[in-house]
Amino acid sequence: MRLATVWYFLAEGWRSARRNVSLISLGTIAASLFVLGALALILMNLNHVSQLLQARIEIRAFLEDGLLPEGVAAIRAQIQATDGVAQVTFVSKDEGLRRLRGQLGEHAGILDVVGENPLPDAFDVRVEDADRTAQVAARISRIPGVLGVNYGQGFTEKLLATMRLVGVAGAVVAALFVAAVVFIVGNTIRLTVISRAREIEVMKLVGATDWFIRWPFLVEGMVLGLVGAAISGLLLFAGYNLAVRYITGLAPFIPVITAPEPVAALCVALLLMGVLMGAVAGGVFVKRYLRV
Amino acid sequence: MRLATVWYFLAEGWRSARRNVSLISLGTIAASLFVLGALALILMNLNHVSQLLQARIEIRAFLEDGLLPEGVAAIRAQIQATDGVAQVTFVSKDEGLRRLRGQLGEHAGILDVVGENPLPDAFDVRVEDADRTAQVAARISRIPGVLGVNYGQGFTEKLLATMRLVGVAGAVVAALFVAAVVFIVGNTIRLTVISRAREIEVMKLVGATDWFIRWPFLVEGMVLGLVGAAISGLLLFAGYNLAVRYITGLAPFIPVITAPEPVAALCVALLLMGVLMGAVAGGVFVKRYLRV
Amino acid sequence: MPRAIEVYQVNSIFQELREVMMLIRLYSVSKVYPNGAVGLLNVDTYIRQGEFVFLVGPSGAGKTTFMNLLTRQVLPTQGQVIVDGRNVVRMRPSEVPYLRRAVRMIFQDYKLLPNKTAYENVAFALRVTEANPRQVRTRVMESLELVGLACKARAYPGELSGGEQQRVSIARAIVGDPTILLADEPTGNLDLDTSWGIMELLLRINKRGTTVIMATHNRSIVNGMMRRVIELDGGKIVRDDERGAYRREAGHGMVLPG
Amino acid sequence: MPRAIEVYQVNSIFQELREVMMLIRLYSVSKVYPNGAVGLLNVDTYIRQGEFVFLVGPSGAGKTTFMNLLTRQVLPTQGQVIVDGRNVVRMRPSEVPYLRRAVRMIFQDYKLLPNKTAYENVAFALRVTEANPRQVRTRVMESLELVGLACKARAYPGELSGGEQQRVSIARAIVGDPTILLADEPTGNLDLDTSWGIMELLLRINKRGTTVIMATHNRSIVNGMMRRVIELDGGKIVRDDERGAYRREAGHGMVLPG
Ligand SMILES: Nc1ncnc2c1ncn2[C@@H]1O[C@H](COP(=O)(O)OP(=O)(O)OP(=O)(O)O)[C@@H](O)[C@H]1O
Ligand SMILES: Nc1ncnc2c1ncn2[C@@H]1O[C@H](COP(=O)(O)OP(=O)(O)OP(=O)(O)O)[C@@H](O)[C@H]1O
Ligand SMILES: [Mg+2]
Ligand SMILES: [Mg+2]
Repeated sequence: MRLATVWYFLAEGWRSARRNVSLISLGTIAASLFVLGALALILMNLNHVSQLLQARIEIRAFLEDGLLPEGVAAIRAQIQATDGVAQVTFVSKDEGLRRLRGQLGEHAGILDVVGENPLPDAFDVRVEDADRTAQVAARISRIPGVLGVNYGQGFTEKLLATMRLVGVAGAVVAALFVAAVVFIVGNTIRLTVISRAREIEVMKLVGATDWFIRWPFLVEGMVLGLVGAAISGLLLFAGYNLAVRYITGLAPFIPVITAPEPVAALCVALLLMGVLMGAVAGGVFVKRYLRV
Repeated sequence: MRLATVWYFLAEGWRSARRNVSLISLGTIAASLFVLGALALILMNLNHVSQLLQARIEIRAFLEDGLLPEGVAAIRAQIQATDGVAQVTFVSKDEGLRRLRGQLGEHAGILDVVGENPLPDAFDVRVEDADRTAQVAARISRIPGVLGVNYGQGFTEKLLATMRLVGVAGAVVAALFVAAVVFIVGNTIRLTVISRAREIEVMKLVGATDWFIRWPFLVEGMVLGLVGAAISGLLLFAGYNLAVRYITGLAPFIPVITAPEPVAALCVALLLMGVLMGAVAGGVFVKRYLRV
Repeated sequence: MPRAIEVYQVNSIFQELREVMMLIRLYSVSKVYPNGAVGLLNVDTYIRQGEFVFLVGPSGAGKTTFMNLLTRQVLPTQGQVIVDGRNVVRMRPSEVPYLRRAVRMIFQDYKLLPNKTAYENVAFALRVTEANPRQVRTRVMESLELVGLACKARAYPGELSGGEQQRVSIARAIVGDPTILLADEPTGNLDLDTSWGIMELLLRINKRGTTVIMATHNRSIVNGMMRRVIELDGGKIVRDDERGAYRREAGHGMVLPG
Repeated sequence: MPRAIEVYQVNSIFQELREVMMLIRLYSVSKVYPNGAVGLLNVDTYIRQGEFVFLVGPSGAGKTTFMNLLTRQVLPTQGQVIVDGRNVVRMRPSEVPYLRRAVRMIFQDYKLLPNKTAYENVAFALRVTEANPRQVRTRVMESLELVGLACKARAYPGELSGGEQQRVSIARAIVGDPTILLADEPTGNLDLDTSWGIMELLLRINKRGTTVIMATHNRSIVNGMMRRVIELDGGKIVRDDERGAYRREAGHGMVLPG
């Protein structure tokens, strides 16, 4: 291929990307990718919250009364050695009572009635994988010197099920949206190609090879995809920062992603997706109109 | 307008709605409305959960010890009369202890240490508007004979803030999506109109009035909107029922909307929206190409 | 001298009558396109009810521009255009469709609707007038018959030869019995026999009262008919003969090259 | 008789040589369109390298179909078409662009790209061949000059008169120095002077070795040139004169109606 021809393709693609019809596709691409990006941000934040919540799931292992410090250390070592355990923290009986008092709130008065601290010493165990909590808890409960374990059985299971559900639903919805966006963007570009079917026909009659016709469309598609993705990326970035500020003002306890990296990564992904979609649409859909 | 002309408009609109270009728009409309409907279903369910959660927010009013049954009844009447109170239930000290035992789980042992039930009698108060919980609680606490109130202060506030945030975010996202869908569908129909700009021009040159040209487009737009909405509605309905079955299987404790009415209402709304969008797009966008 | 005054008055009345009789009147009309190309330059002319006028001149002389002004496809940059008593320039947009129903045009590039068959293309011109649907069928088929295309009624424009498309365009223009018929090179893609058939048709329509203006490059047709000839060149009227030939002189400079 | 055998052999060699010399060869070609319309019916003919052939016949006779077969715009329903040694019917799709660069066509409906200027339209025909970009400019302007449209180089097709568009189409067809030039009614929208100018141009190109096939309804041009005339009617070749006129007889039946 001659350099002049390559240059011609780029110039043609750029020129026709500036046309009316193409600007409409541009808007569609930008809007679609924006919607997709917004969804991705929401899912990313849900995932973030879910991970934080999972990280908070702990097993409390109560120890038998009257153990020597060496015995406690031995148990700690054994727990630590259990498969799936991430972190072990000692909670003395006094610390445990203070926490229980906090949990009981208004009812804390009943603890005063009890003369002596009824709670045993304990270990707080954080697991590597929240899904395996029950399994790890069972193993720990079998260690000699461990009185029993508590990991908020019912609640943990519910939380995990909900998390899993949110994950599955998010993935399904995201897949649906990606499909819808690809479909819509593809359709839009197809329409612009149809509106130029006569042009393509004439080009073929004048002796243009298929690739000679396709390249400018490909360039155009990529330009449109890139610019559309850039627009949606900018809007998303600005919109997300606004939203974060709003949320942290209204409900500071909700953990949102404030680090710029994941959002930037999303924007880059959108850019790539835009260019790819544009290229594929420009390259593929034109093909149908080349049989003249 | 002659009847024959009306018939011609309908026939023309229907005929050209079956063309290739229009089928592409149809797909876009169906995909867009499907996405929109899916989002609406998600938001509706979030709202459902939020309302259920809000309904569970209760104030517990502890009573002074040793009140006579008449005194208890008087307090109940006073609480009942308080502005914003929806329902009042008596919780005896025994009932309270049983519930506390349930809450404490593994720690319940400490209650055995306590010889006598340390809890007072109480009323469970359900409020009409969860947002006013704090206010109602304050009023109740001022009633003579009430020892104190408890409504999980920190937690309720957090829950409410989160709910409010989800509501606002849902509304914003929904508005964005509706705008995007209207934009995308509008664009698609605009493209089909552009692809027929030459046709419109010829029609004008042959003496057609603007309305004579616009009516078939309007009919076409409405047909496309209706069929597209119907397709998306069917998919949504089927998809939602599948999802409900999946969710109730996996996490039965999550309250999803299972009644068919709200879903049916959504489908009807989608249909109306599709027809409206089609009509507006067919009627409005053609106008731009009528200046010949 | 009272008599002289009378003659003057009679003359003026005749003048007025002639003005009224004139179906088309152009008052120093110019059309300069946005890119600077000259379509028409200061053209002043009239065409009477029932006339048959040939518009001749080299390629790019302004013949199509002249016709497009009469149907308000373009607006003049200067001057006024009166068609059948209506000022085309000052007309409200809502009146334009009615103008175009009275002034039908056979377009140089046919301008057929690609998604309608030959029949539907012709019928469309009747449908826009909300004509009696029972008459539509007979009138359309009659019209297609007249241009010899009844057998191609169900073919789409893409399935017709150049000349056949041109004849569909002719059928569409004559189907509504227009007041004025503008024929822009209506025989450009037709053979001699078919061309003469079309000319007979146009003459018949003209006899029924329709004013016909025909732009053409066909020498033998213009010379054979001896009607009014308006010759344009560079947007100006360079000749207007009541009974003219394609060229002022007979010698047509047919130099055989090579 | 050994001599008779020799003559026979020589004849057969001549026959073969003639076959080889033939640039275009149609072997009992028929084209019936899907809707049943007959384009060509059992046509058997040849055209030699460097010939200048007129294709005449009434509207719908099959002239455009004949040309479209040579550039593979349509495929025959029967028979074989050989162009410059290549079988057009059996050709791979990837070879078609190269065929169309060697066989250029002036389309009856011009087929210009609406979003490109006159210059760009002509240049496009060179660009597809990846011609030297430095030569493109000179060659395109030269070509536009030849059809008298250098001044309209920057106008879009929508801004050109019918005849001007036709000339852009001519310029585009001749710019690449094709082996074969198919001119479908190239003077349909041109006045006599311009038409003769175009004929001179086609003759000059023909002299340089390009085979020219021209479909036309223009009697005076065909009669003035006295070249080979192939007459089609209803898809069949009804006449093939080496040095023919538009009609076999001189009388052209010019009946003035009305
Ligand atoms: N839309 C337009 N924009 C710019 N210039 C135009 C436009 N239409 C016509 N012209 C120019 O105006 C001049 C007159 O054009 P017109 O179409 O009236 O010529 P014509 O007499 O019909 O020629 P032909 O016989 O070739 O059809 C030409 O030079 C043409 O280039
Ligand atoms: N794509 C098509 N589909 C169906 N029928 C067609 C198609 N193209 C041409 N025809 C028919 O084939 C016949 C020959 O057409 P063709 O275009 O070859 O005629 P032509 O000699 O070029 O006529 P003209 O002088 O009017 O251009 C006509 O009857 C026409 O209706
Ligand atoms: Mg013209
Ligand atoms: Mg033809």
